[in-house]
Amino acid sequence: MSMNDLIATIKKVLEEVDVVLGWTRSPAAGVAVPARFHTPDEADGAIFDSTCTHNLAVHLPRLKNSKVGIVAKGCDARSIVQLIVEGEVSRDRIRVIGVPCPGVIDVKRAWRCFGFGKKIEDAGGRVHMEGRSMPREEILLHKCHQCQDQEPVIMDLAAGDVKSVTPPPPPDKTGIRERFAAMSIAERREFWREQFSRCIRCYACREACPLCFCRDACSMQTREPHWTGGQVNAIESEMAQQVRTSHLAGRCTGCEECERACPVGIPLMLLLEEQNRIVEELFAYRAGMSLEDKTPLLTYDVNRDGGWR
Amino acid sequence: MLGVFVCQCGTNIAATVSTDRVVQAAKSMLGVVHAESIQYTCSDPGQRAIIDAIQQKGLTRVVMAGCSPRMHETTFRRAIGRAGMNPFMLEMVNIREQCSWIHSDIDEATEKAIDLVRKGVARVRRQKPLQAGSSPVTRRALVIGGGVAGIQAALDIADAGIPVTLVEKSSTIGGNMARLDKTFPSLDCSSCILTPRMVEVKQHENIKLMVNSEVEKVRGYIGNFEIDIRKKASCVIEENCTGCLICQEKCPSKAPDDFNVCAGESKAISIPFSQAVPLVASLRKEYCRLFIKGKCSVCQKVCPAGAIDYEQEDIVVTEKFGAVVVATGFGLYDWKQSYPTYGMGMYPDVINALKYERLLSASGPTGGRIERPSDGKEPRDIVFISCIGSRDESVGRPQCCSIGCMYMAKQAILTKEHIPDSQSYIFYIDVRAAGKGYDEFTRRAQTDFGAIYIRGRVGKIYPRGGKLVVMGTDTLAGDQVEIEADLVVLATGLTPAEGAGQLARRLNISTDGQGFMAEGHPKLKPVETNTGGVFLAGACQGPKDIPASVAQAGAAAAKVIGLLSQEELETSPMVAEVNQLKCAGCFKCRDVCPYGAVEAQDARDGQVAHVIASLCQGCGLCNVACPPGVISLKGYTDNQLIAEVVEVLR
Amino acid sequence: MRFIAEDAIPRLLEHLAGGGRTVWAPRVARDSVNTVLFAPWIAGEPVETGAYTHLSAKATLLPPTERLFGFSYLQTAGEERIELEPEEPEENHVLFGARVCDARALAALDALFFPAGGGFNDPGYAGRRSGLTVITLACTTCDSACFCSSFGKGPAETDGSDLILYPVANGFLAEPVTDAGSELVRLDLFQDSPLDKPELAVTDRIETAGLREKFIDLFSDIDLWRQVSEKCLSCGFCAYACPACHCFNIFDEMSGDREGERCRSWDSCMFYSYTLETSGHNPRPEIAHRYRNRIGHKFSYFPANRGEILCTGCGRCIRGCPAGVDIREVIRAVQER
Amino acid sequence: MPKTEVKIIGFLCNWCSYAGADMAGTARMKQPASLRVVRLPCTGRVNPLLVLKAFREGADGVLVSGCHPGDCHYNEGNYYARRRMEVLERMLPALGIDPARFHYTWVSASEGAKWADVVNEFTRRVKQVI
Repeated sequence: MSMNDLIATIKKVLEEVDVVLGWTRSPAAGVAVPARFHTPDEADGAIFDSTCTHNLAVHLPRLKNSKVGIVAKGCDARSIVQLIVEGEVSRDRIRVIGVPCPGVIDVKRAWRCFGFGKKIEDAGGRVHMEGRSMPREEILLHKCHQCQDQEPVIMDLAAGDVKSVTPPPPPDKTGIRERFAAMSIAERREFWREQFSRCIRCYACREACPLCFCRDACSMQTREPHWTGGQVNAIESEMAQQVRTSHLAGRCTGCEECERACPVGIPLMLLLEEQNRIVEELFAYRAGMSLEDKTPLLTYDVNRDGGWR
Repeated sequence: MLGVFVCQCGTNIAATVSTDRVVQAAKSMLGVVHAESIQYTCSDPGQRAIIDAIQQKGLTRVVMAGCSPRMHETTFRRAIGRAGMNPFMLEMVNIREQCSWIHSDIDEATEKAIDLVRKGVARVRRQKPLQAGSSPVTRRALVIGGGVAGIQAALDIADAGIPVTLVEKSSTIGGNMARLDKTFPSLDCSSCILTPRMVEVKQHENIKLMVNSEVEKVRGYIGNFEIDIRKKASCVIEENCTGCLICQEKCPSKAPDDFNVCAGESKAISIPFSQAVPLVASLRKEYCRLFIKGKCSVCQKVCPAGAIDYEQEDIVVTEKFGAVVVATGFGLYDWKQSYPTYGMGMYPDVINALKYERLLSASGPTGGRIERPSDGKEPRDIVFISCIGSRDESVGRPQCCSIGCMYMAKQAILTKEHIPDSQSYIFYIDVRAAGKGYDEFTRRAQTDFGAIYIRGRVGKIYPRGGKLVVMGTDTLAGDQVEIEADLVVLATGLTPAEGAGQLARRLNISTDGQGFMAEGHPKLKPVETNTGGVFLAGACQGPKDIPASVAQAGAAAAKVIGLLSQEELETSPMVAEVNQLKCAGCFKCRDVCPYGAVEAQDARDGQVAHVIASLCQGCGLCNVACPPGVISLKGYTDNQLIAEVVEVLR
Repeated sequence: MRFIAEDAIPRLLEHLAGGGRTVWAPRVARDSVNTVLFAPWIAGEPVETGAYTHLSAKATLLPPTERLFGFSYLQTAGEERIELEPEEPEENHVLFGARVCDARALAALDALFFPAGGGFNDPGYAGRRSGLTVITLACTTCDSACFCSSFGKGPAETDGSDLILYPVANGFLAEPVTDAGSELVRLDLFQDSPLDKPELAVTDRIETAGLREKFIDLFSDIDLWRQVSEKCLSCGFCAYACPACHCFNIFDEMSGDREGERCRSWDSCMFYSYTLETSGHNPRPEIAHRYRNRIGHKFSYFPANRGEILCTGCGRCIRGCPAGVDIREVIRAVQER
Repeated sequence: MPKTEVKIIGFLCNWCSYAGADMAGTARMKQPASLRVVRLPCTGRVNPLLVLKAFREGADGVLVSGCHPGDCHYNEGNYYARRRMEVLERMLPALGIDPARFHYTWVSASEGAKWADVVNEFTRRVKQVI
C-alpha cells in the first residue's frame, strides 16, 4: 500500500461523509497520532505505518450524529463490528477503510529503547530511529503476534491489498505472559497487588477502550453502585479494574488499547486475554467477528450450555 | 431509627441461639435505637409488642430475626404496616431454619445470628420506602387434568361464576377414577358417582373443555398468565361426531386398549369407554393403517356424520388466565425391571391392581367376569402383594402409596363377591388404614370375606403346571410360605403422571424427590405452590385417595375463587428502575429481560431505557447486565447487596 | 565544585534514608521495563538516574490519596456519636532525582497550599513540604517533548531545589542551592572537583507571552476548543502526570457501616464528573469545555490569581498521552488566532 | 475470638435454593456454621462482581445456588447466571483467587438433603484450601 492509495481512498470517502478518522505523523513525537480529516487538503497528511497503534473506533460512539469514515486495521474493525452489534454505532453512518496491517509496534517500548520523539521508521523487518535499529518482531505489540484478523471483518473500501499481509511471528517466550502463566495462584495475588499499587486511577484504560462507552456513569468510580472506594491504592484500584474486566466479558475484542494507554504500564491484557480465551473456549465466540452475533453473556443456549463440567 | 426484634420461637431458636446476646449485639449496631427479644413474635402479643415499640420509639426501619422470610415476611410486613410504617422497611433475618435448626453449638449459632442481624441492619438501612403497584386480574381459570380432582376443581370454580378451561391430555375426562370398579370403603360404584360429574362438566356454561390438549407454554404471572395450549389433531371433527361407534366397529387397525390397561384390545379409531366425555372418537395415527401403509380410509367412508378429517392439524390456542389448578394425577410405578424375581412381566398372570380393577368392572373388557389373562380361566387362588415400588428403599422408593392397603382389601372383597369359592391371600408389610371407616373395612375383608393376610414380602414368583408359585415369608410366624396361585395382583406404587415434570417446569413450580409437585408449605400452604396463582389438586401433589383428592380440589378451587374475585392484584414493588440521567442507552437490560419489560424512551441525547413496572417481575437480570448499574432492582440494589456482603464479613 | 561518584549514590541514598526518612527516587516499576516512577527507595534496589519518569514527583507532597482523618460511629444505649481519629503528621521526606521541571513546580504548589506570604496552610502539605529535601538532576540532554526552556531559566533553573547534581563522566557535580544542600555536600561522599558545570540541554519552546489575555479573548471560541481537543479521550492522565496540577476531591469512604476515613484524592478537570452537579447538570459537558479549562487554568487563571504558570514544560503529558495530544500544539494554535 | 473457622457467603435464589435451605432446616439437617446467606430473587441477580467483592472483603468461600436450569422462577434467569458464573469461575486463577473457594450449583426447593450436602462438602473444600 502506498500513502497515495490511502490518501486517495480517504478523499473518495470524504465525498460521502463529514469526517474521516485516520492518522497523521506528529513531527514532535516522530510517530503517528490520530487525526480527523474534514477536507481533501487535510487528507493529504494521512499516513499508515506500524506506529498507527491507536484504535480509532473509540471515537465512533462520540460521533453519533455525524457520518464518519474510519481507517481501520483488522483488529480495529472487530471493535467497529462489536460497537454495531451493541447498537452504539449505526452501520449506515460509517464507512470503513481497511488497511493492510503487518502489525504495529509498541511505541512506548521503542521510546524507552531509543528515546522519545525521533522519527521511528519500519523498514526491511527492522524498526529504525536515528541510525539505531532493532528487529520489528521484538517490538511488536503482543496482539500482533500471530494475529488472526489482518483482513478487516467489516470494510467498505480497502486502501491497498488487505489480504497480502504476511502474518507476524509468534511472540518471544520470555515475556511477562509466560512468567504470569507459570505463577502459582498466591504469586498472582501478590503480582496484582504490586501492579495495582502503581495505578493512579486516571482511567486511561477505560477512555481508550472502544467498548467502554458508559464513560460518565462508569461504575469504576461511582458510589451507586459502590463497587470500589475512591482511594487510590492497590486494593481499590484492583477492584476497579475487575469491574472493567467483568464488564468486558464477551465484548472485548483484544485490541490492547487499555494496556497501551496505561501510563504506569500495568499489564491489563493478562486479564482480558484470559477472559477472552475463556469466552472462546466456552461459547466458541470471539467478539466483533460478525454483525449477526449476540454477545454471549447476553444470551444463552439451553442445549449446549452446562456441558462444561 | 431502627428496631431489631429477635424471636425466640419458644425454644426453636432460643435453645440454640442466645437471643439475649443477639439483642445486646444489635444494640451496638449503627442506627439501632431499640432491640428486644420476644418469645413468639408472630403471635398476637408478639406483634403487638412490635407495633408498640414502633409507635413509642418512632422506628422507621425494622429488622426481624426469626424464622424464614418465606414463612412470615407477609405477616410482619402487615404488622409494621399497621403500626404506620411503610411495610417494605422490614428485613427478615433467618435465624431459625438456616441457623438454630441446623447448628448445635450455641456459641457458633449465636455468632452467626449476630452476623446475620448485622447484615440485615446494613441492608434495611439502605432500603427505601416502596409502594406496591397493582395489576388487573384476568377472571378465567385453567384446570390442567380431567381426573376427579380436575373435575371437582373445575366445577367448583365454574359454579362460582368464573369461566374455566379444563385441559385434558387424553380424549376423555374421567382419569384413573373412571377405570375403577368400586371405591373403598363404601363400595360405591365408581362410574355411578363419577360419570354424572363428567357430564356436568360437559354441560356447564362456564366450562370450556379441551381434550387431546396439553399446556405448551406459560408466560406471565399471578392474575395474568398467558398460556399456549396445544390441541392435538385427532382426525375427528369434534362437533360432528355423534359417538355412534360405527368407525370403531369397522376400523381394521388394532391398537392397545390403554383405558383397560391392555386387558382388552382396541382400535386405531376409538372411544375409550362408553361413558366417555366428550363422547367423541379419536384416531391414533401410530396404529392407523392409513397413516402407516397409506391406504384405508374405512372410517371416513362409514362415518354417517362426516366427522373424519385426516388432514386435521394440531392447533395452538393462546388464552389468558388469572389462575391455574394443576390436577394431573398419577401414573403407576413400572415394577418390571426393579423386581426381576417376579418374572419381569413375562408371566401374563402377574398383573397390576389397576388392570385387575378393569377385570372386576362390569364395564371392563370381560364384562365383569374375572378371567386370568393367560388362558381366560376364572382364577381360584389369588395373591395380592403390597408395596411394590413403595416403602422400598432398595428400589429408591421410600414413600407409602397411601392407597394400596385399602384397595387390596377392596379387591379381595370384590373377588369373593365375584367368585364365592375363591381364596385371596394378601402379603402386606403393615396395614395402613387410618381413614374414616378404613380399618373396619380391612378387617371385614378378613372376617367377612376370608382374605388371608400374611405379613411379609414375596421373594420369588415362578410358574409351575399352569399355576404361579408365590414364595414368601410370613414374618409373624417366622415361616417360609409357598402359595400356588392362579393370579397374582401387585399393588404398585404411584408416580407422577407422565409429563408432569415438564409441566412443572413450564409453570415454574418445584417438584419433590419423587417428582410430585411441591406444595407451598407442607402444613400451611397445602394447595399453593411457590408460584403465585398456581394451585395443586389431587395426586399430582402426592399419592392420595379419592376423598383427599376431592377435598384438595375443593380447596384449590376456593383459593382460585378468592383470587379471581379481586379486580386488581397487588404487585410487588420490587421492580427495576432506571436512573435515566446516567443511562448510556446500550439496552443490554432489554436484551436479557425475560418479560419485555424494558422499552426505549427518547431523551435529550438519544434513547434511554425505561421499565414498564407492570411487566417487570423483579428478577434483577437487567441490573447485572447493566455495566454502570444504572438500572437497579428496588429492594435488592447493588449497594444493599454490597453492604450485606461487607457487613456479614466484618 | 563538589563531586560525587556514580557508585557513591547508593551510599548517599542510605545516608538520606537515615533517621527513618522516606527517600523518593526514580525506579523502574517491577514487571514493567517501560515504566519509571518516583517511589520510595528500598535499600539495595537500583535507582534510575538516566530516564524520564512517567509521572512527576508531586506524589511526594500530594499523595494520590491522602487520609485526612479516620472516624467511627459509636452506638451506645441508643445514642449515636462520631469519634474522629486525626492523622499523624508525616515524617520528613527526601526527593532524589527530581528534574528541574519537578522542582520548579513546587513554587506553584506552595503558592496554593503553603504560601510564603502567609495565608491558609494545608496541614498535610505544609508538614511534608517543610521537611522536604529536594535533590535535583540537571538535564544535559532532552527529548522532543521537553519544553522547559519556555519558562524562566529553563534547564538552568534552581528554584525549588536544595541540591543540584550535574551529570559528568563517572558521577555528578553537586551544586548546593540551600543550606540543606550545603550541609549535604560537606559529607565525605563528596569530593572537590576542578570540573566545570556541563552544558545544559536546550529544549523546544512555546511562547507564553500574552497568553493570559489571549485565552480570555478566545474563551467563547468553542470551535477552536473543539478542534484542539478532538483527539482527546478525556482520561485523567495528563493531570495526574503533571507536576503542577493539584486539583483534588474530598470524600468519605466507609469500611463497613461503622468505620470510615475522609480522603483527599487527585482529581482531574478532564473528567466529566469533575463539574457534574447534583441536579445532573454539567456546565462542562463536552471534552472541549474541559480541555479549555485545562489550558485556561494553567496559563491564565492561576497565573492571574497566584502569579505562577501551572506548566513547567516537563513534557510528561505529551509523552504519555494515549491519544497523542500535544499541549504545545494547542498553545500554538491559540497564539496563532 | 471468633469460633467459626471459615466464613462462606452464599448467594441464594429465593425460590429454589433458599427454600431448599429452609427445608434442610425444617428437617434439622446439621450443617457447619460457616455459611452466611444473602437472599436474592434469582441467581440472575448475582453480579459476578458481588462474588469478587466478597472475596475482597475476606470471605473464605463464595457459594452461588439457584433453581435447576430449566426451573427458573423467572424462566431464564439461571441460564444467564450459569454463563456468568462459569466465566467467573474460570477467571479466578488469573485474578489470584483459588477457584476451589468458589462454587455454583443448583438446588431445588425440595432438595433439603442435597443442600446440606452442598454446604458440608463446600465447607470441607474451603477449609482444605484456606
